Amino acid sequence: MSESESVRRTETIPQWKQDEVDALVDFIQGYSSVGIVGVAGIPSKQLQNMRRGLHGKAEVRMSRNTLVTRALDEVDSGYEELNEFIAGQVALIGTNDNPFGLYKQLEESKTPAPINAGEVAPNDIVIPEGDTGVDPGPFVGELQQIGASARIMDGSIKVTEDSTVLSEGEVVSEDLANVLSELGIEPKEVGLDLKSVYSEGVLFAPEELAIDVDEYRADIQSAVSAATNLSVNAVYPTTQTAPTLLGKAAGQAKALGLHAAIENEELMPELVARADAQLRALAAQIDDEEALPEELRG
Amino acid sequence: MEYVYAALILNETGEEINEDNITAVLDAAGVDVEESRVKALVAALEDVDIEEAIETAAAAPAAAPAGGS
Amino acid sequence: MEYVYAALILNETGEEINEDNITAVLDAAGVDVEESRVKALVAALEDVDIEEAIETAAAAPAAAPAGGS
Amino acid sequence: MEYVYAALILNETGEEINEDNITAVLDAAGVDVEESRVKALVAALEDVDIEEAIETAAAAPAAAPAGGS
Amino acid sequence: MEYVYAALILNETGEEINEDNITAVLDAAGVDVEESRVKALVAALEDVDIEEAIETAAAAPAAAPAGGS
Amino acid sequence: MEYVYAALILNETGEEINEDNITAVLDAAGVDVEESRVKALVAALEDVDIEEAIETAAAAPAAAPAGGS
Amino acid sequence: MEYVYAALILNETGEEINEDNITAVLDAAGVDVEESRVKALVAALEDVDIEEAIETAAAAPAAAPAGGS
Repeated sequence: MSESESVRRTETIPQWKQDEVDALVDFIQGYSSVGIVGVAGIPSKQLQNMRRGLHGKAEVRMSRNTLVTRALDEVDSGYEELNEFIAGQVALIGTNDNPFGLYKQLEESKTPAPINAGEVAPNDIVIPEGDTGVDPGPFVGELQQIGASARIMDGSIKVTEDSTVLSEGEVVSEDLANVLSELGIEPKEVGLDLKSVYSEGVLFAPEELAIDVDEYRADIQSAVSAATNLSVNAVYPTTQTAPTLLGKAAGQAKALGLHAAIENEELMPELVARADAQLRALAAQIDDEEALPEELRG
Repeated sequence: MEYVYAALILNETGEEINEDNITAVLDAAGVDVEESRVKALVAALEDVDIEEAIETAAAAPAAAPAGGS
Repeated sequence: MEYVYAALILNETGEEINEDNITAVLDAAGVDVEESRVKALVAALEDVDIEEAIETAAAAPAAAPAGGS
Repeated sequence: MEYVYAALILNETGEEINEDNITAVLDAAGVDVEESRVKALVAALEDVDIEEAIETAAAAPAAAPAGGS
Repeated sequence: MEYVYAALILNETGEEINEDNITAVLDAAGVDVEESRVKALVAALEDVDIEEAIETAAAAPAAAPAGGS
Repeated sequence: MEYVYAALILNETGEEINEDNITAVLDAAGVDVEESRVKALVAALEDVDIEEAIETAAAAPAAAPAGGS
Repeated sequence: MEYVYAALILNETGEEINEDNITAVLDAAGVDVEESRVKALVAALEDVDIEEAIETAAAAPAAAPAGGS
């Protein structure tokens, strides 16, 4: 019976399923970028808010995974590559926005959430140094039990240093979940979790979509420095570099004037000052005070 | 670095820094444009205050350009 | 500065820095290209080792005060 | 740099920094003057406060010149 | 400073820094040239390595802030 | 620099800083005195308050980098 | 101070820094020369590298004037 069902599935499927697949195909073809997002663990109200927040920029489409797979296969032309990311609670997301921009937006929309016993830590869980605000009691022991350095000080329980109580990838114990809950620590980030995006012929992994804005800022600065240096060194004046070139030329003239002791009004005060400085520098090398006038004696 | 230079040209001329414009500039320079790099640049620059970055750089040209790729 | 950036793009891509190429890049960026500025740029860069010029910090007196404060 | 020096001479004498005057100064020095570079310089200097640019520079190098004779 | 700039132009073009040449440059710039100042300039520059002197200027701005604590 | 030193000696002794006196000092030191440089020196010092120049210099280089923002 | 300046002039001109020469320079400047000071100066300078001492002043005028009281 299961065999006949699977045969039937590949050949003919109920009309409502075919309609849903057609709708999904329309959805996939309606956007320049289509991705798979994980929606596991997102309370439905939060999910609704997120969908609303994306309105006008991206659309989330939930369906049965089997139908999504079928739709992706039907569209073909590369989209079927997304199939390998379809597992568990996932949804399609479509946008005409830049996929990098989509990733950024989804990351920003993530919110912290408590972690439950039995879940895997998505990152190192740290209990920060400080006053817990909890009155002295058995909680000190609970903290110490899970590996935090804690003691009673000034009438309340304090964590004496940042304590990593669980490493990324480890499973959260009942005790730890309780302590975190007591402290109000929410180590998870909940939100639409972008697993992959297919955009105009290219499949992107999330790590490819995570852009380091600081790096780009630094690149801009390097580019500006390069252009400034080239403009000045090649003496191609631009509005931005003309003052530097003028300053450089004036500095050269001054350096030459001082070096050659050219007697003119502009340089004279500095030449006089230089002569004075040289005099003092020489005087400083003279040990015999008899050889020096009073004002130069050390 | 050519992608960043292209963005800076557009910034100077007041043209929008979008995918089409950057691609056009790079095309004209004979660059074999990678669409994904253009997209990443455009998305990244959305969060960069370009004028500020330029001014910071201009104020300290003594700092030689970092090893740009 | 857009003219300089255009030259830098060409330098990165290995294309010749000549009037046609610079004009093409600037055109693509929507610049109202001034022929004389293009000519001047090409002339200024003629005998310049661009890589070296890029890396040599411009003696920028404007920068000095910034550093000293 | 000769083009910039020429502009600075005109600035000192109070003559207008225009193409004709810069060309005249450079001509007199035996420079094979390139019109485009003159134009580019004049254009770049249009909105620049020359006195200020010089003073900023003057403030800095005052300390440096080594090896005076 | 116009006399010094005139000398710098001649230095760049490779022309001899003599009274005639300096006078010609300054004349072209509309300067009311004082012969004795020209003479003094030429004399002052006689044994000077101009390139070397100029380089001390380039080194300057970097040094200045360090000194000014 | 010997011309400047000569002027400063006269300044110290309270003698007038004129062409004759400077020439006399330099002559005594075996300098092949150039009249034009002496003239230029005297002219240049005319409006300079030597004491002030020395004192300003003492104060200035420290202040300069900070001031020129 | 004038004694030391006299030594600096002789140093520049390449003349020997001896009692006769210093006395001659100072005489010419109208100084009422004290023989013992001249002797002391000449003796003291015997072991000093004048060029080096002068260069330290040129390299760091910021520091030098500040120190000199």
